[in-house]
Amino acid sequence: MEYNDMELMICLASRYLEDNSIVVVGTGAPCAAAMLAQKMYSPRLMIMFEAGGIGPMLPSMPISVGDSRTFYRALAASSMPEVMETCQRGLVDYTFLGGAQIDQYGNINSTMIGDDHEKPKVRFPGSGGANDLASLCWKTMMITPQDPQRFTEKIDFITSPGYLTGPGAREKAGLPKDSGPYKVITNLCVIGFDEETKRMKVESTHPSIEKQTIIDNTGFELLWADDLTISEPPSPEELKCLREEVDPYKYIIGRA
Amino acid sequence: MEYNDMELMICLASRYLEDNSIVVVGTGAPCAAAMLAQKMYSPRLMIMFEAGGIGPMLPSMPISVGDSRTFYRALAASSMPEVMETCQRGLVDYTFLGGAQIDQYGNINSTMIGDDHEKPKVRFPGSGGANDLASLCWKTMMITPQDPQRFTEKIDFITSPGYLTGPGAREKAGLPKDSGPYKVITNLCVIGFDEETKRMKVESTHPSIEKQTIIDNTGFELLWADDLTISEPPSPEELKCLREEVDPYKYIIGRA
Amino acid sequence: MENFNKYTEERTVTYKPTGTGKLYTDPDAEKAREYFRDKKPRKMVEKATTVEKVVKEMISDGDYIGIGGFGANRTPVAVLHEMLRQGKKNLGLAGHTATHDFQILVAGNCINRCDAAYIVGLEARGLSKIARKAVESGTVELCEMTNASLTWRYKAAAMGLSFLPVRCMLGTDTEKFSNAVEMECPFTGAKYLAVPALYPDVGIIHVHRADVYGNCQIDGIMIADQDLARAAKRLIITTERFVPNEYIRRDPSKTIIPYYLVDAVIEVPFGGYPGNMAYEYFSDEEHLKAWLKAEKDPDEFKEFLQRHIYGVKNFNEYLDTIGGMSRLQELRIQENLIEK
Amino acid sequence: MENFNKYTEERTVTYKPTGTGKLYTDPDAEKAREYFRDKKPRKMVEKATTVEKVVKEMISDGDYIGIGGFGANRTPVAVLHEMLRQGKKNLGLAGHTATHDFQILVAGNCINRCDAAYIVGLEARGLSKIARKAVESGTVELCEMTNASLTWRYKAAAMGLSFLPVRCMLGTDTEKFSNAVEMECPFTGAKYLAVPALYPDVGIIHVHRADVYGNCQIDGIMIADQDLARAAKRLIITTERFVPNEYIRRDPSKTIIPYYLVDAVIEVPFGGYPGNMAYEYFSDEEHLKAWLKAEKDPDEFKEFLQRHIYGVKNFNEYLDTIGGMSRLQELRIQENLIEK
Repeated sequence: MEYNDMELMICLASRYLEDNSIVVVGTGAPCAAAMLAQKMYSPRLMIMFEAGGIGPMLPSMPISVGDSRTFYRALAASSMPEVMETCQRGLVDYTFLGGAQIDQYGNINSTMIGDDHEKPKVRFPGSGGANDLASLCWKTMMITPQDPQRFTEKIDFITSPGYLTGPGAREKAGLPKDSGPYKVITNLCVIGFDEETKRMKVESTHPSIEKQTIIDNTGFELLWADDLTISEPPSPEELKCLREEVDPYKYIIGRA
Repeated sequence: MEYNDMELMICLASRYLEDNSIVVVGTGAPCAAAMLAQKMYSPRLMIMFEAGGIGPMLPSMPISVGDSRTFYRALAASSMPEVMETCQRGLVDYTFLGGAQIDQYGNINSTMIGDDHEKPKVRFPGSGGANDLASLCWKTMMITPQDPQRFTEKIDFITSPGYLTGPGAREKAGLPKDSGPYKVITNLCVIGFDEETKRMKVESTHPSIEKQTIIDNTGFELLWADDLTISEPPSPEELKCLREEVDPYKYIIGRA
Repeated sequence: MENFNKYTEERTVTYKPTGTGKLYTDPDAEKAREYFRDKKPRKMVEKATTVEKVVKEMISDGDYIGIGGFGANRTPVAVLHEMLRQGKKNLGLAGHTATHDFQILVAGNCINRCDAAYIVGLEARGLSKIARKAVESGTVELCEMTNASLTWRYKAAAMGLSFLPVRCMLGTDTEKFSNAVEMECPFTGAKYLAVPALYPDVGIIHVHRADVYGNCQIDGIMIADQDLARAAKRLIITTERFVPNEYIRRDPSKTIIPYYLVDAVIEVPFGGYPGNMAYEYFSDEEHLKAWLKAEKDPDEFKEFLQRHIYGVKNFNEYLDTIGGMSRLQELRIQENLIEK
Repeated sequence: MENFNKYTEERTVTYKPTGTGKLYTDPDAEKAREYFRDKKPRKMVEKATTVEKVVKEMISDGDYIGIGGFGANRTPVAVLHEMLRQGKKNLGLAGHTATHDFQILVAGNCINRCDAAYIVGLEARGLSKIARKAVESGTVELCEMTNASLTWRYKAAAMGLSFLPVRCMLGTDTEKFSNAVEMECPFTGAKYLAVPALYPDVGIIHVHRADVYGNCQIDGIMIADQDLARAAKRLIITTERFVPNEYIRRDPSKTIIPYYLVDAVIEVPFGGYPGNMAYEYFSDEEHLKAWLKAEKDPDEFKEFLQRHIYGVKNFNEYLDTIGGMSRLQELRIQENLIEK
């Protein structure tokens, strides 16, 4: 069955969200992955939104993490501090982020391009809740297309913390122990983080993607898992569910 | 018209609660004073209870500051931190306290008698919210019978702060500026606090009470206002309202 | 544009532990995070159980407990009684206006330490003789506290922190016998008292409605329960009645305690008796008066406890000893201000 | 009994102001207390007024404002439009997921500084060209922030404090360009970031229901409005509809903003349009798209603003320009998931 990059990334991401875990998501691909997970594997995956929605029965893809869909028939309609404090208290397993640049330690830039904060070359929205979620949830995942500008040795601005400068750096900075980046899911491969060096390590390459293509699309040196595998492509069931139930209007999967 | 000490104290106290101010009260005499003020002079006096009740239409005297009467047809049924933070933010004008001992600076003991905290001679309930209210509300008032054991040079335990050791001591301790004891209403007189020394200063003596009686019933030296007056006794209207509407079952006024 | 940054340079400040009171629980937010990660049930599974079972399995001798409600208002009495029957010992207690709850635990000789904001009294009802004796004899060790400090200590924990700055207790003996530390504001230099986060081993809360997963609604004031529910390592809920999950989802803004905070939930009708349960039943002032009276004579009190607690199997049987549904209906009528 | 007090001796610690960002508002809790004492209306009097009047009298050039809701959800749009018409200048803004609100204020050239958690974007809808340009050109100065930090800065103010410790921003460039200070816990020694309390000069919140005194109800999520309402020195409420005071008293647990926090209240039906108002109407995605499109051409955008904001007298006239009740009814149907 044919699929596009976005469909592939969403399907792969959804498989990491095990049943009965708690995930804070934003709009777009992360929300689609969480909805797909809920429908396919993890019926009791608990979805939270940073503006206060907790455990909704999502009738459709939210446009905003604060819109009324995010608490439609929800378990609780709370507040931003309630959700952020639940993260800070250590109850949230996963979060999903995106960004304009990412480095080998999983640090993410969603603030600006350039070297002058007062007059940036390009301004992006900034952290929003991204820095908070990357700081406070246990495991941070990313869904992002991969190219050398995006996967770069030095990002222009660390908006949200990955492993910062490497092993021990998060703890030294005062961030919660044992938290940090978990998986990066791109259009080329699935990347984890090496336990010792905290650097990106490719775990599986997508079907028909060459190792060299991944190297060419990365601005820093990648590690490779000893047991490097081929990513399991989306199943017909996953695609059917994604296309017919999760995103019937192709808001997200139409973007690829 | 005849009246007892409790009726006198409640009527005098009620007159200090001007309309449209906010007061946090406990059960007993303070609550009666606030209810009387509301019915007689200050229809929009805003009564709060530390467990969360805000602006109730009190159907009767509450037994507990957390019972359901404290938020009967209230403006808000909130929480303890909500009320305490409203005090800390500086929105609450008055509070009323009681206690076992009080010194010339208005420091109050409601914790223990004795000098060994581990084995007190007599244990009382402790602060409850008293210390918080005395620290955070603008003006603290007390309703208390007066005798030399109660009005004492050195109290066994400072549960709630008055002016501590005198001028500037509250500020030095870190307590909010310009807050502190305001009036002490006893069965003998109404006492204010001298602006310069922060010591108790008698402002008015109750009808037929001799100055010497007050001195004999106080364990420290009192200051006396230059314009010392005679307290205005309860009016027939006040007594009627107190007896018929505020406390018809004589829960409080029957105690005197 | 004005810049309100007063301090732009690094500076050293002093932290002064001015309170000599003990810290009965670990305020470490990292350790709490680990506990919550590993032990808090994320599974939305049915958690309905019995009071007997939950007291046996979830409360151990020596635990530090936090009790919901406010003394004799929305108090989880059924669990407290069962703790007596099972003879729980050496418990620590967060005593924010602990009135009838404190009295019950002292009657069972269950506690040996307490963060004491308000104890031994029953508000307008008077003082408990046995509670006073327990404190005056040193049987129960105290760390002095205030209602606000204690609620903010829960709040610190609920926020996932190890402390919060507060402006009460300062300058008093309450501070001296507390476990607080004097510090200053990084921005203004103002003096603050830091209070340590309070993560109780067990929280016990009585609510109006819950589903079997533990999603809870409370009517009226919350007191400190929104924070206690979040601070507690293990959380036991008793509820006046179970409702379907669908009922919870109908008005999600009413959910004050979501299921993932809850370890066990038990339906206990009239579970706040003899306390007041807002909109349900008023406190039984006669029974509370009988308690205080019985305390005055050790033999009579023993008999009283036997009749109402030790001699009955469970909370429903306790309700029988006080007059059953007839009495409860009177309290319901009283709560709802219905003229008879 | 174990004592978890790690530090029993006085000790010195270091406060490090690691953020170079400005502090646009005074975090001083003492000054806020004085303001609240002297200027906050305790009187429960009728506060109904008009948008024109309130913008004229309560918002001054240079003020720092906090906007309720979440970008294009429950946003007080009527007040924002009027600020443009009255040509307010040099305002500061608390930008926690500021989307359509930020876009409006930039369109009117009203702001020159911002605590920026999320700006220039409209979430899934894309980025605003004019908003980007305002930031990239330096017209709007930024202090970097995060959504959680900003909500906790409101909370610090709501609690009557001058700071709160938090665990986010640490170690990043977001911290470096923030106004935070590194410090440590008095009990555990753990590293924290202190964020300064944020007391905005003006808070503006749109709610579902209010009485004329300003007692307010909000349905669904609160976002940060429970804290913004308490933190703001002056508070302007717009409400979908007025209700009698008796309605508020019927369910006091619904009152999220009590009257004594409120300085003015105005009935503005559909006042959150073109944003989403939970249970009332969905966001008008077509109109928001038209905004973004119009921004691409300066002349077209000028015309667009003239048609919808500058050329109309008030919010009701604005609603006429977008299709009036017919369009609003469509959005209501959409919000309530009614199949046509």
